[in-house]
Amino acid sequence: MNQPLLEVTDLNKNFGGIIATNRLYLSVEQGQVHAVIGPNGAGKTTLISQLSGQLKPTSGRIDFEGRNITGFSTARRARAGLARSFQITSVIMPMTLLENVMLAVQGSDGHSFRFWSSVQRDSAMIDAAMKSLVEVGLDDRADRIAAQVSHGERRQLEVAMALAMGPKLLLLDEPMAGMGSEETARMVEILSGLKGDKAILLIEHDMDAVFSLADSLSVLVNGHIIATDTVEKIRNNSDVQRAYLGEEHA
Amino acid sequence: MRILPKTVSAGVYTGFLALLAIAPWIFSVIDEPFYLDLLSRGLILAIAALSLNLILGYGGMVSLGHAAYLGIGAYCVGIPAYYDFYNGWLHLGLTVLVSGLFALVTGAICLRTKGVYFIMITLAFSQMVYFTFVSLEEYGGDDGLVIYLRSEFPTWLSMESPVALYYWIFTVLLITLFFIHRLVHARFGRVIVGSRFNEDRMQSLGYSTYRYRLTCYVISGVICGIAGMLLGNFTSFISPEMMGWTRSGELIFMVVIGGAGTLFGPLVGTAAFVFLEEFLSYITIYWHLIFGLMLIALVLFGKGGIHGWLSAFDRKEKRG
Amino acid sequence: MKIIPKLVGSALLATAMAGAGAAQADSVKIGFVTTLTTPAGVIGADIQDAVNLALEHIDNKMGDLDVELIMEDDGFKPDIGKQKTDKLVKQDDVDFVVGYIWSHVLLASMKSALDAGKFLISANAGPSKIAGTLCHENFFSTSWQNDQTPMAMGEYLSQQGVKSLYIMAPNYAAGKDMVAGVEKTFKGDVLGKDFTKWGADAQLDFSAELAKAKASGAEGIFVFYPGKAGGAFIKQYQQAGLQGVMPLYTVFTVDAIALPKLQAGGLEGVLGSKMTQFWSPDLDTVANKKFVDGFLAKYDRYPSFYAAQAYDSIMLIKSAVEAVGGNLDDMDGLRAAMKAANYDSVRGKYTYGNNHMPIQNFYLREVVEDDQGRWTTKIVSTVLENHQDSYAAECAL
Amino acid sequence: MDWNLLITQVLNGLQLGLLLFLLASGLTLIFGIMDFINLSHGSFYMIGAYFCGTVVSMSGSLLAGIVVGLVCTFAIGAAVEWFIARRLYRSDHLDHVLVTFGLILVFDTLVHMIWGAAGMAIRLPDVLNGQVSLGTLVLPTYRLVIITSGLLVAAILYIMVSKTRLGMLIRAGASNRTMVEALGVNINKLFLIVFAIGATMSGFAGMLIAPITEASIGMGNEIIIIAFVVVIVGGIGSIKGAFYAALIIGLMDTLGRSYLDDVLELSMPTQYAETAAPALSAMLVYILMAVVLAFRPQGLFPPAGSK
Repeated sequence: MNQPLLEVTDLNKNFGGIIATNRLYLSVEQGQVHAVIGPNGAGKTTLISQLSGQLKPTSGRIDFEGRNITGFSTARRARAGLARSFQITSVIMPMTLLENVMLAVQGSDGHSFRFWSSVQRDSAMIDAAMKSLVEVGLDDRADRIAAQVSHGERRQLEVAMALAMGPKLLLLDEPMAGMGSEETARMVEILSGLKGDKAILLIEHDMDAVFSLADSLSVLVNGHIIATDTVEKIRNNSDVQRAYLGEEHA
Repeated sequence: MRILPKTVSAGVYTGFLALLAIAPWIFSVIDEPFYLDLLSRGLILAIAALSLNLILGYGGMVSLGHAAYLGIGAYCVGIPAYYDFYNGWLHLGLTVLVSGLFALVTGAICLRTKGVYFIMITLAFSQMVYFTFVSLEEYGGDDGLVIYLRSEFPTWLSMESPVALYYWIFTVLLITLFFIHRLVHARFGRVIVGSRFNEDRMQSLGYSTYRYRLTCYVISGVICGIAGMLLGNFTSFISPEMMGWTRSGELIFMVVIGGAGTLFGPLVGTAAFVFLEEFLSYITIYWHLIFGLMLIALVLFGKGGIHGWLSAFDRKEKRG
Repeated sequence: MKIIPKLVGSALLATAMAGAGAAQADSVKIGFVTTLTTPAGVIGADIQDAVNLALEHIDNKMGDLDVELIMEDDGFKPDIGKQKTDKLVKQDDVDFVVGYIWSHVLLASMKSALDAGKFLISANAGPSKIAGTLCHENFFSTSWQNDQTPMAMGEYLSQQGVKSLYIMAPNYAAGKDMVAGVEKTFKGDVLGKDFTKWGADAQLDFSAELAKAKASGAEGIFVFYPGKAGGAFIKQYQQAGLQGVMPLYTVFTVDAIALPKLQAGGLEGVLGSKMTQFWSPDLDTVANKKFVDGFLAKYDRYPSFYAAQAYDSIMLIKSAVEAVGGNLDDMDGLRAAMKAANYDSVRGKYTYGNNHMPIQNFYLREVVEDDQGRWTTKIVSTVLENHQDSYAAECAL
Repeated sequence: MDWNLLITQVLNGLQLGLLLFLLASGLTLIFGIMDFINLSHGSFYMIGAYFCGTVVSMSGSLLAGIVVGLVCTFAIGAAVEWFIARRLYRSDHLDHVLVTFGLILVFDTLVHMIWGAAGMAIRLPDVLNGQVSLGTLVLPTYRLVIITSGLLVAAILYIMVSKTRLGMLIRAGASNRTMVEALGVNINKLFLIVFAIGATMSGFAGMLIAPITEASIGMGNEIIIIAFVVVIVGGIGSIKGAFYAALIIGLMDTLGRSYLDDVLELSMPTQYAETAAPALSAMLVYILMAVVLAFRPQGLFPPAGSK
């Protein structure tokens, strides 16, 4: 069966009278990195939030692995294999990096009504969490409090948490937001290491990063996807250049 | 997050618990049996404060209606006793059942809200319980209910004598401390603490946080109910006045004075509260003035409560 | 409570002092529990003044023994009242525990005092349970049982041929006792009854109830509103224009604490209103004259009935201590002496029933202006003579 | 049905509602704009009554009492904002609860020390002590005074909030604080004024009620919880919400007290109805709040433009 991993059909979202998502169709294939680009206010984060369940769409349908998940709660989608990172860093600040990632591991294995045994002695869980930290290169800072590490490291932590959930699809909302060039390069390196292994829906502003990572691209303008194609073809698409790249490179 | 403090504060707390363990002996040697009463009352309130700390300190759920559970627990002793049922297991079972059920039903509604709305809705429910008991004339209404005999347990568990009752209370306190210590370090506790700081994130990690918070709320209610059951036995009396909203406020102070979200904070805070109440009211009938100023100063200048100050010693020691 | 110095000192001296704790009985220790804080503290202050006056009048002596008085504040809370009682009994080892304005504080505290084998004397609260099933050989009252005063009022209203009545009281146990009391003896129709919210956030605006009362067309209105609610009620009664339309009959509402404030507020509506009580400042006994004159001279105001009861409680203890020649270990002797009530009570001679509640007269009082223009109460007639409460039969003593 | 009685009760409910509004309007602004929970808002209610009562007993003039009372509560409100509240706008609600509870204790005890435990009666001029007849309806004059002044203050507040620059800032602040800050307004001054005006209105409510109930220690603590209920039911930060919610709760409470026992008697024996009615009518406001919170947590009339 050649079914896409994620398939979005005719998605619409209104806030009051404002249309944030407009007849949106999108699909992500297994093992692919699919990027969504678009100008500010195009509705990228609104889209991610609807995919991960924080926002309810006004109408439309979202299928994941052939199952209709439109009515699922955020938590249920996460358990089904959709992991999200946030554009604005959203980690548990007073906890250590390891504790943060352990929470992600714990969330995915679904056994949290355990009241007695200490997680600090749960070596299986610690190992799994450490593995994710290694993947993003944070293993040497595992015991630091999240509030005390750098912004770039917290962005990496976001990715590690998403990874630790053992997801089938990673929803990454501008993972490079607010990063310096060195940090960005580091993140690109981490993400390319994941390529081929996991399906990723990447929302990103940094065009260089997008072009080096993505297999395919969708361009979102005013809540509507105006083009979807391979990276090379999009680069040469005149509509896209006018609508989006033109502005940026003008 | 480190929950059990090491070094200075840990030493202080261990010493504190050890003192509590031998307190009845000390008081009998110096022939001051009244201090045992004061301490018993303090420890009961400490159990209640510990239970509140579980939702308030660890879970970030600020309840202004926690005293309702003290009342419910006490009436679970008083009402059966009114019909001459003195079996302690019955009292205990009833307490767990009723306070758990009440927490489940009200918590299911309260936890749909957040922040100040949560504060107000917990207040609303506790006021409803308060007025219900005021109107239950059969059980004394506003005048309250005298409990003639303590809950009856097998001899080795008897709470008849003041010392036996004290050790009952002390044991429940130790169990509560240990249970909460395990709980917050276990998977369940991690979810609760995580949800306090970032509930959205926890949901996107796959947690149906509502269920965990509700469970935590029920556990807290049951522990506080048990404290109420002990309170009923200790005072031999229960009246609706014990669950007014100002009592819930006092419980919050006990938690915050000591240090919210720390294991021993509520215990120390309660000790400070009961001591101040007794000591200041001895000095002057205007003691509320001093107490009020201390509360204000605590918030404005003394971050982290007593536990916070002790931890400051720990940090100094580490640096030194 | 000097906890720290006492703890440290005690710990050091513990071994040396062991066994030497039993003090010589060269003084009578009286623990007095009342309310000194919260707005109700104004009652406690009146009581405190009366107790101090009583001690002054007896020169701080009972027989050969000095009197040691320890006052405690219950903060209007039953559990604090109990804690203070425990403290008096266990730490101070008092001989008599006295006081208690509020039924719920008394009920919460009685077990502590009585289980420790102390005498407990209520100087105000008189819940039916303590008069009935809960009566105890070591419990005495210098006040009354809740029902009696309103029963006297009901009796008076029936005698006057009042045919219909509107009733208002706070919604708590004593309020209900008062209403039950007046209904026991009032033979006319009760056209309406309102129990209003009581407690920490008591209702003080009675506009809705007064409107109902007015609409009911009753011939009189009977209320029980102790403390500050009383003053508030009377103001609103007057503002609602019920004065002269629907005469006001009260119990425990218009007292010497409320009257000066009502006078300051210019509420003439209360003048001439009727109430029943076991005592009045103008009651003509030697002891009462000494008490009231002494109180007026010392504090420049009339004493309230709370003060009278508190004054009597000291005198009752004195009579008992003197009867046993200062031997405070003679519990039976003390009990018998108190039961005899052989002292000069400000209310005149009374006796004790089997439940140790007074069997006494109840008078009708009227609010008047005295010769110096101060508002006070004056006895009009005796309504009930040597009246015993109706719960005595339930008491097993 | 006794129509005169019903009209009287509705007016009584209106009076209670307007008093609640005077308290709740300040509370909801402080809450909505500064995000500050002020439990001690009721202390101004008490302080206003005591200052007014003192001046009335010295000068004999109610008007003088009210003027002095308003000035004093404004000043004390400003002082509380200046010395305490402004340090806490950025801390969490728990800190607000603790500090303002401490303030309640401080104010209550200070009043106890200055004026004693006994309450203070405020003497009304004879004109206000009488009754007004409207056909067969006879109403206490002073009640009508309370209703009129309450409506008057509500109207002034409405004009101030909807027509003036200060009002514009207040409205903006209630729905979006950062926007006001971005406008370059002296936010500290705005907060000080809002806090002090809120305190003054609370004090005014205390002065209005004191001639009926007399001034007493802790009188504000009894009503402040209900005022909070009003704020929540009406929607935090919403003056309009506070107005409607106050009237709803005032009417509900008064009519509940007068008619609930009759209603209950239809379905249960009289003696149970007599007991249950006061308890239930005391609970009504809390039930209302719980229902509102469960189904419409933002309140019935949330401020326009807030999320």
